[in-house]
Amino acid sequence: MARMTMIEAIRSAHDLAMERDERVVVFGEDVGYFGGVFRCTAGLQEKYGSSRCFDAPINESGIVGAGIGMAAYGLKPVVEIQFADYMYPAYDQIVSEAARIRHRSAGQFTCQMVIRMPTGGGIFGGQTHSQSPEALFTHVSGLKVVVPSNPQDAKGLLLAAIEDPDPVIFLEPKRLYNGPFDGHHDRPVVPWKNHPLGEVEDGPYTVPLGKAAIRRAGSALTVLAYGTMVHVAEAAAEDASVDAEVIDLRTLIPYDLETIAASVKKTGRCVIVHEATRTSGFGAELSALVQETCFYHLEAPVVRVTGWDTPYPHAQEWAYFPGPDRIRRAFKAVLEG
Amino acid sequence: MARMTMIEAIRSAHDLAMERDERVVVFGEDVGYFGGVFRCTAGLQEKYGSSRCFDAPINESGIVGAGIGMAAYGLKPVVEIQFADYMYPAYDQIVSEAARIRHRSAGQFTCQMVIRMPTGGGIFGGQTHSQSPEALFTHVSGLKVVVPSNPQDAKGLLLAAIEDPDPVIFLEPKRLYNGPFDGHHDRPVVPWKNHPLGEVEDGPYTVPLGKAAIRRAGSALTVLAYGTMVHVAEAAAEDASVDAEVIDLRTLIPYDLETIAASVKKTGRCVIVHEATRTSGFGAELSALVQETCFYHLEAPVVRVTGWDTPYPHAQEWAYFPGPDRIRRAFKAVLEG
Amino acid sequence: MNETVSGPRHQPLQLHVPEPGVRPGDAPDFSEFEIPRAGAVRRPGIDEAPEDMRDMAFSVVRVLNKAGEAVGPWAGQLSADELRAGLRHMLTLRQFDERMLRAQRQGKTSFYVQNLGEEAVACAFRMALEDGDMNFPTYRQAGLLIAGGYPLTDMMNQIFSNGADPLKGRQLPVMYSARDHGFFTISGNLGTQFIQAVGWAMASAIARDTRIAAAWIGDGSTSENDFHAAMVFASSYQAPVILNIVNNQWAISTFQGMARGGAVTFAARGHGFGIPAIRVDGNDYLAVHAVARWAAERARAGLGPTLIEHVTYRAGAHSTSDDPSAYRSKEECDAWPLGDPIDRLKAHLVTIGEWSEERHSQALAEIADEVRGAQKAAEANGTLITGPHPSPRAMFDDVYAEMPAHLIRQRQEAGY
Amino acid sequence: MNETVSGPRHQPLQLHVPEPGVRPGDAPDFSEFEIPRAGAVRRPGIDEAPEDMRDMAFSVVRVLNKAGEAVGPWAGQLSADELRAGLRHMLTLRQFDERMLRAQRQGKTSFYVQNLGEEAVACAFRMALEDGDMNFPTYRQAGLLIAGGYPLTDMMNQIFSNGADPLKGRQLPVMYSARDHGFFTISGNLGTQFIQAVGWAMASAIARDTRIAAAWIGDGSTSENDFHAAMVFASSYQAPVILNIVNNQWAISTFQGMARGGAVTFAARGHGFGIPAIRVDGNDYLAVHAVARWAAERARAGLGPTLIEHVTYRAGAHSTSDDPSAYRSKEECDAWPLGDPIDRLKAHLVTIGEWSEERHSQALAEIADEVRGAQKAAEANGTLITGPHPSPRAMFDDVYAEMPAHLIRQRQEAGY
Ligand SMILES: Cc1ncc(C[n+]2csc(CCOP(=O)(O)OP(=O)(O)O)c2C)c(N)n1
Ligand SMILES: Cc1ncc(C[n+]2csc(CCOP(=O)(O)OP(=O)(O)O)c2C)c(N)n1
Ligand SMILES: [Mg+2]
Ligand SMILES: [Mg+2]
Repeated sequence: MARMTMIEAIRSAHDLAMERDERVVVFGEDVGYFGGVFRCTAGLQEKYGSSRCFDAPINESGIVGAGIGMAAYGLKPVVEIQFADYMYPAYDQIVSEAARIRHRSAGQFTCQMVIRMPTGGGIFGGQTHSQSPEALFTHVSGLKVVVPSNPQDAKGLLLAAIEDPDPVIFLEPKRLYNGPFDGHHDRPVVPWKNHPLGEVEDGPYTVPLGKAAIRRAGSALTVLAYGTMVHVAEAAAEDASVDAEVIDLRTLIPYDLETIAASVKKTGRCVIVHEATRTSGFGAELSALVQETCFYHLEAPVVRVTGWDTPYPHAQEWAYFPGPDRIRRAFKAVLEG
Repeated sequence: MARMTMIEAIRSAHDLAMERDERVVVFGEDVGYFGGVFRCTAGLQEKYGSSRCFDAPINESGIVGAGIGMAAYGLKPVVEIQFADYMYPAYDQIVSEAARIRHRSAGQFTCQMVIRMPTGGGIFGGQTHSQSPEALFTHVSGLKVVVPSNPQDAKGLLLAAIEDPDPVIFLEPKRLYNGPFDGHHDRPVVPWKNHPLGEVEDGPYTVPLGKAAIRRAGSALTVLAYGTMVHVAEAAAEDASVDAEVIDLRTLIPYDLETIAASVKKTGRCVIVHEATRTSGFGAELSALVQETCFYHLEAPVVRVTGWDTPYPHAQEWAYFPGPDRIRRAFKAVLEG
Repeated sequence: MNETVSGPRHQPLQLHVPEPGVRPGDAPDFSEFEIPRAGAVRRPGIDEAPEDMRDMAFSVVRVLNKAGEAVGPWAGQLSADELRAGLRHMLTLRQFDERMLRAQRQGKTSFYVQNLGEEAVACAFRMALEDGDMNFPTYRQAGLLIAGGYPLTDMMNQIFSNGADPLKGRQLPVMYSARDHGFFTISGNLGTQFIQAVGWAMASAIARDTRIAAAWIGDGSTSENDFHAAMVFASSYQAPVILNIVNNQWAISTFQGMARGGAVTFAARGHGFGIPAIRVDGNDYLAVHAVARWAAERARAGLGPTLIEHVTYRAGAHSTSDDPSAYRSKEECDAWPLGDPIDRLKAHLVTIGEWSEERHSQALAEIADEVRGAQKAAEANGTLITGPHPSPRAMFDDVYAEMPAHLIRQRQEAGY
Repeated sequence: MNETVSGPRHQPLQLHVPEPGVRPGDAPDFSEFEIPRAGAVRRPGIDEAPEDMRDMAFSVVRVLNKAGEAVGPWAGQLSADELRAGLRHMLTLRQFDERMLRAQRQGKTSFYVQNLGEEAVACAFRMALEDGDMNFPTYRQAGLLIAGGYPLTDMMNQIFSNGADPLKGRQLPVMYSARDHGFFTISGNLGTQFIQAVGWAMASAIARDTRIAAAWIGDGSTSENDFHAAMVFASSYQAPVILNIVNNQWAISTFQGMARGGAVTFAARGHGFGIPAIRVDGNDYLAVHAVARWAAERARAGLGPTLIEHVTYRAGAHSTSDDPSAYRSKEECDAWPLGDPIDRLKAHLVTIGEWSEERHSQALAEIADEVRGAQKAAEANGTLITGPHPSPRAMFDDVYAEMPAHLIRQRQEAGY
């Protein structure tokens, strides 16, 4: 076991995957010599050589498209999009190609590839370094979508993603890279080394895709969250002394409906939290699923706490970010509902 | 008044808009000399010259990106993406640019542009001529999203879209181009000339964006639908003799929550129908909105009838298409619910 | 327009919109199309510096002259047997097209795309590849399959979306996939395959393999952005890939000038990337084969990518959904100066004494039998109109390697 | 790898990954960088055929020689007053950068991007445009604003996201927008603006206006696909646009060779599109201005687009989030053979007797006052750390021209 940041956990997953399988190749903008703008791939080029870990031209469509070709050949590419906000140029390759190749070729060709990208705000990154585009992936059949919330999961989920035979979108909440940020932006930064999930197994292990984790057991209401919002929801529950059950989805597709439904049936109340804009966010799907599966157990309307339907602003970042206060208000609403 | 197909109605809207405002320019692949693969722009180049209506290189990002530049200049581009399935290469320009320019420039630059694209299946088009990607637009703040279901609306909505100061995604259900297809694919094709909404006003008029229409009044349950599915839902109601209220949303963003909520509060039951894949489809947002606003009026879970979470198949088209039978089953479920 | 602030010093600007000189009703005119004599274009060494062979992008490699002789430095690579095989491939493809067009008109399927006039491109190219190499084709390279020995019946099973369709009814007709025949699953989205081919070739280099990739794209589709991605990656990583542009003069209703713009040729696109570029007479089986082999040798020798512009003509409609009489002169096809690829190869074989009218008639009859037989076999598995089709159950398979719970629920909801 | 089917005939392939020769710890080396003498490159007529001026993409237009003289066919277009104004713009930009870097370190804002070493490019270019022309810039063309007379205080208001920020606190620092100064709203997404500029220029032509557009992109960002879109559209519609590539040798940690690949220069990209391409010494104010004016004349005369590669060096870090010592030699900047743009213009003015050390010191002091004054004025409106900021209410405005019901509800939910 070792104390790690999420960056170190991600790096360790790369390292172990590359070590045991020479088909794993890693590339992206500034990923090679420099090791990535967030340093998630630092040291890999030196260790595995520049044909296993290398820089790419600034062309996201090319990065994913080339990755698809490599996967069709039989390699296992793990590519980095520098920020999720820059995935749009690659969207055609992801949606029309990576997601469909197995199906349209009836399994002749497959696309075992991981597409990593840092997501989310809270770093004064403005509208093009803060986005959470997960819902643009969850709507696309053929993709898996993963969002870790801590170093222990990040490593295990990434190793599982690399071994997964299908394309996996791996969204890394960049606000969590160095500590379990809980939305209290006015308090000192907490490092991972003080958090139990900052304790990471040394060797390879996997956290299975499709299984949620209950981060905080409770009976008054259920919170469905992922990534940064897991910590914010936990903080809100503490702050408000509400007996909330906080579920960390970990994988959005496939989603763990069993865990979700069991909790909501138990509590009868549900708050969904995400940082992405509200309309047609993944919260909408969760809300629909919850009312489809738990209708007769619900005591109050399911409430969504989300980013607003605006671009992510620079100066007004904390008015945009769904912080503990807004979640507390939602708790109140569903409890009174 | 004249009897028109939806194609003719769309062409007429272009024609009138170009006639009265020389800033309206129309371009896209095969749109100029030939008049578009669905002939929606036929005759415009001849009438207005090739600097008002012209062919474009096969580059959807270029088409939208150039349109954005033209709109920034002060023109009002109306561009065609040949099939909605081919909008992905333009997605970055749509999401990161068209949708954001007004906001990020604080109104200095705007993007008055219409992006038209044929959507939906039922024409044996296989996975790349059948998609309904509306939810990929409804998640993006800054865009308006319109889906007409008949010639009368198509003309009025398109004229409203061209006059709208913001970028409008105009989705044309291609299965409706020539007749009000109701999902009974085994019956003869009905032409628009036999349908009341195939009667179209001659001159310019607008159908306001953001207002739904009640196509069929009823009190037993509410159906929320748009595009082709409006007709399918109507047919299902007839077939099943269910007193369904069928709401044609017409505009997805901004959505007409007033009309939706009033109906669901009245009926207490709601079925949502769309052709797009289910997970994170626009139906999820509608379901979430309905339960948020009508929770205490709902007698049964909101049910979604949608395309499956698979690519749109070729041979199995009618097993994929949410036809009247599947909707009837949903009626049964919400009525018994 | 009120925003205009035209200074008096300047003339008003005007939009230039490329237009073909010839539209329906006009007389066809290829007088500006410069065609060198067969044999006139030099053959650079495969290791010549890209800068030194820029000239190759502005001419046309041709081997067969009007007299039916193979001449010049690109001639002499194929035996008579190989040439006869090539002729047979092209004849088969043409008959295959004819039959499938008819089948589509008869409602046996929904859609078809023919290869008329372009048969030499894919058929000859295929013979320059080795087993294990991978093509990333468009919908107009069926010749790769036919020349590669892929069963006609399987192609037709796919076209009919029948019970034996290798793609289980999922794909539009002609969107084949044949991994074991070096044929990547065709996408409906233009251009995406071009960069994928580069990625595959990079993978081969990473794996220290010897296999190469071939990418395919139409003239119109070179405009797509992924063409650029492919050029950038191929150039930077010196990937062992052959980048083929099939310039058949038309992209549905849009003439090639719209995509080519101010450039003299499509091949010239290579120059901005330091990628050797070469134009070839796409209706000349021998020329296509020789150029393909040259490019394959470059790739395999670690000398990186080559861009090939195949100059040909789309003699038929774009697809069964298209009627070209609405946008181009009906006579244009006959006026096309590079002739018909089948006629030209046939004439050559006759000229060198390796073929005759009798053998040709006999071959035609044999091929007709073969294609008819294949169709009969395919129809026994069903057609789109009659069925049987693959079960709707198959629609839920292969979305993922393992079906997730939500898809299982949906499949059950669908009743399968 | 088990899939490998390497034939014995071929050598295994190997991936080529472009790498700079020089990394931290290595001695800088620009010996392969060919620089012609100032004045050596010809000046084609603006209507020369693109095919005839391909040579312009493989050299570097330079005007200022080592002795500080302006020489050759591109010299002699600017008066001493204009040159002094140019020097002042560059000095202002440099001082502006210094102050804003310091402000960022002091926490007054979150982020900054400087222009160090590249001042001549945007400053000189701007002076070749006319009012009404439109730039589509990246984050590294602040010189366009400064040379265009945009108020420094407004730039700083934006950088501080304060109560007077013209962009209402929405945008990352330096992502300016200044419509009235011919400066399009900067996007964080690389490359998108390149095709938008072409569209704007097409619009000007459609409207029979006389205004032209200028597009800007970095060397690394030429790899982005929208670079291609811009080239295709500019070429096909002969749009009145100047396409500027600022080759400052680096894209964050990645050297220009990764984007350039096998091509000799970025300017060569133009050749595949028939777009005249020209390379210019980006650290030579006079050369940049002369080339810009030449290209602007071409555009305004209806002769279509020009591609310009500005050869310069990013002397500072990529941004305040970056530390270049991790990936490039610290000495590289000093070894850069094209020198410093400010020093060179200053030397020229001194050489021609139009400037002196005293005047220079005085100018520096005046500019320091001006920039300091601007900062004081801006800080009076607030900084990111202290506020006041634009109200969160402003975040809901301008998403649409008119706020739709769902956004009004959200704004109320947010409490504004
Ligand atoms: C991304 C995308 N945009 C548009 C289309 C529609 N489309 C199909 S074929 C075609 C023309 C292609 O022309 P070209 O590349 O010259 O190939 P050819 O058909 O001549 O072989 C178009 C526009 C598409 N399939 N995909
Ligand atoms: C679409 C997109 N991909 C990646 C990035 C991240 N990024 C920002 S600047 C940069 C380097 C750009 O280099 P270059 O084009 O040479 O411009 P320079 O910074 O040197 O002026 C990168 C990769 C981005 N902003 N947008
Ligand atoms: Mg073509
Ligand atoms: Mg750079």
